[in-house]
Amino acid sequence: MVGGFTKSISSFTYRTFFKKESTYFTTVVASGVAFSIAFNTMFEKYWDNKTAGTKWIDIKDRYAKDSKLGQLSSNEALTLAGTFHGIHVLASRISPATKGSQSVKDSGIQTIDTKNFRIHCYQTPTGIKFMAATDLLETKLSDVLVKMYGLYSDYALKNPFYNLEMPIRSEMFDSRLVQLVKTV
Amino acid sequence: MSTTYYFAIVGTNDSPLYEAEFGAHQDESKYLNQFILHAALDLVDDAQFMTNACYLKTVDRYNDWNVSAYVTPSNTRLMLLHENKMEETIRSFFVDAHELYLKTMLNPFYEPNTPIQSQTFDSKINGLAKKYLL
Amino acid sequence: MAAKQYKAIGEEAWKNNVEKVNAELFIFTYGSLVVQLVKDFEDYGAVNKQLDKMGYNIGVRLIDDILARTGIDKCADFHTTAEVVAKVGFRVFLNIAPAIANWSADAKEFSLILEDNPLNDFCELPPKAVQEGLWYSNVLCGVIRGALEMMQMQTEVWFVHDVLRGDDVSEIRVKLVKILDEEVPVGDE
Amino acid sequence: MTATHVQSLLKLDTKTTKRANMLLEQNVARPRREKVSLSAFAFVFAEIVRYSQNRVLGIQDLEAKLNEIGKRVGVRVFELTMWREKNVHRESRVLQTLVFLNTVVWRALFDKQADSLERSTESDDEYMITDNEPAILKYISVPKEMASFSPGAFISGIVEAIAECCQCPARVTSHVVPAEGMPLRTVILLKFDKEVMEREKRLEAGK
Repeated sequence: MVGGFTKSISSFTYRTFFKKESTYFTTVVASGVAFSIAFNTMFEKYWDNKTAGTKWIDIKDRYAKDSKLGQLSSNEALTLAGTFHGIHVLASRISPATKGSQSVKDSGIQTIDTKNFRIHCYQTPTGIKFMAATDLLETKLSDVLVKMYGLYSDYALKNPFYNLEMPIRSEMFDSRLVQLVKTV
Repeated sequence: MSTTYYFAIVGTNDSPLYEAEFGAHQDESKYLNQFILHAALDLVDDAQFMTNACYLKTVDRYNDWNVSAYVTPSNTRLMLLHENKMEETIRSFFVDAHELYLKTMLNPFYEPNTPIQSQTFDSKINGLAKKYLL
Repeated sequence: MAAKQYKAIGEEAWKNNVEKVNAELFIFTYGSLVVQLVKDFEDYGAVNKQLDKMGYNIGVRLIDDILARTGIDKCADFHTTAEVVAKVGFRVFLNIAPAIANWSADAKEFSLILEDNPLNDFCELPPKAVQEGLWYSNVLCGVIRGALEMMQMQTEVWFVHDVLRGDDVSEIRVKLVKILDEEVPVGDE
Repeated sequence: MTATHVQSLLKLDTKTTKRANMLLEQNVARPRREKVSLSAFAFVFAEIVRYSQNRVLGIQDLEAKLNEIGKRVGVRVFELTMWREKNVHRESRVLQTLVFLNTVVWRALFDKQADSLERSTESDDEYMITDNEPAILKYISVPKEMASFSPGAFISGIVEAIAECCQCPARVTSHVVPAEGMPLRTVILLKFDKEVMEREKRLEAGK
């Protein structure tokens, strides 16, 4: 009954949505679904554990159209997430909390700020990262990211047609995600 | 009392799932009993569309014998061959027997319409016969 | 966190944060699945394996469901893990809380005593199934194994006793094999 | 012979055991436990679908498999649900059976009535029970290449078994008919056997 540790491919699913100024965003909420979708970017990446570096095998970037945010090409988006993953791992390694305790580790980088916007990250204990980009007024997004985690566990993991590590194709997931973003 | 009863549970495909005799045993009568019950099945079929009650009371007579029937919601027939008329007692017997059948068929491993071979079931049915009939 | 807190977390999540479904529908559906497997595999050993495998597939997914719902973080040690499995995991999904017992001296093995296993309701095993060693609720072993694996614990999980087989209690044994490195490969079986 | 082998595996020729005794003495008038989590059901059901999918060739076979698994559930749910009715009775007429399914069975299984019960406008022997949002299927999204697949085949199995119990055998199929905001709106279509419809006519005439 020992579990099969035979497969080599591991993955982290990154979800990112981008939105611009908060003030702007509230008006966006009022104007409906279509517009708020424009502020979301979503992509997913696959990470191959065996080839020491990270390797993307799939990317999705469905909601980026018309975003006020600068556009990233698929490759650039992958690079962002991959690089982020790298510093995330290293950051948790240099954390003082890591010393002496094997199992309780620092959860890594939670936000990165630029002059104009902020990237938020929530990493689950199982290693999935949920990421979002917002303006600087949004100081704490972890509640929303945890809710996203809930949506992922409902509409991806309980869907028999969803294979782990594959892009999420679920109408319900998409629409619930949009609903969630509207509540921010 | 030397009276005899013959009880059978008949599946939706008309095959017997369970049979038992209560009271004084008369081995030679077994086939006759089966025959009488089987003959009464057609009458049960006719009667059951006229009412939505489970208990159909006495559906047939054969010489001194009465045939009473009770049809469960999933159309399994409980049949009792008896001499004396005692409608309410037999109803109680059937209702309790139905409950035992229900608990048996709730088991995921029990396939509907297959013989019930549980000794526990058998002894409980005999317990009911003692309680109500003998 | 203390054991009491996990009990409270489990109960709170069950009460307020869990959508529910008719228990009997679930029980009959599981029963129908097991019978389907017996018909398909015609071998009780193979059914055990399949149930464990399905459980594993469930476990590697279900762990995220628990974490997302309860906000629990990684467990500091295997004792805490046992508490979380029993008081949060079982409570949140099946509304039961098995007792934890029989710790091994090296603190790497414990048992879950299931006094009340919903999957067993209504079920009586055919004698052949008892003889040939069917563990009717074997799916639970796979679930625990899969879920713990996602938390970097490689375990072996198996049934020791089952009331369906005439034992006085139902007992699941969980044995920690090793702690895995971060970012372990995991996938469907 | 495989069939006999399976039969021997499933044979319940039990000696008197504690377990058997306990089962026959338990009280089933009320459910022993009310609820488990929907997640628990959803995970098991997802595994059932995944497992079935690996053992069949096409969508029809997949639906047939789910139907088969549902049927075993249906027989048990029906007899038990009826036992708990104030007036334990039988249904053997088409309309009453449909209403019973639509109300009592749906409430027992899904805690709500079905959203509608309609007769097909095209043929007399076809009826439709609609559930706008079957809770047990809510996390499923069917991939485009399998668009004709309806996970409700499991529910149609339950319905088919119950129709058969009520002596109204029918071919029961399930169809996803999405509506605004209800991507998994499921229509359970019952097409009753010819004999059933003929019997109905006779019984109507005999009144």
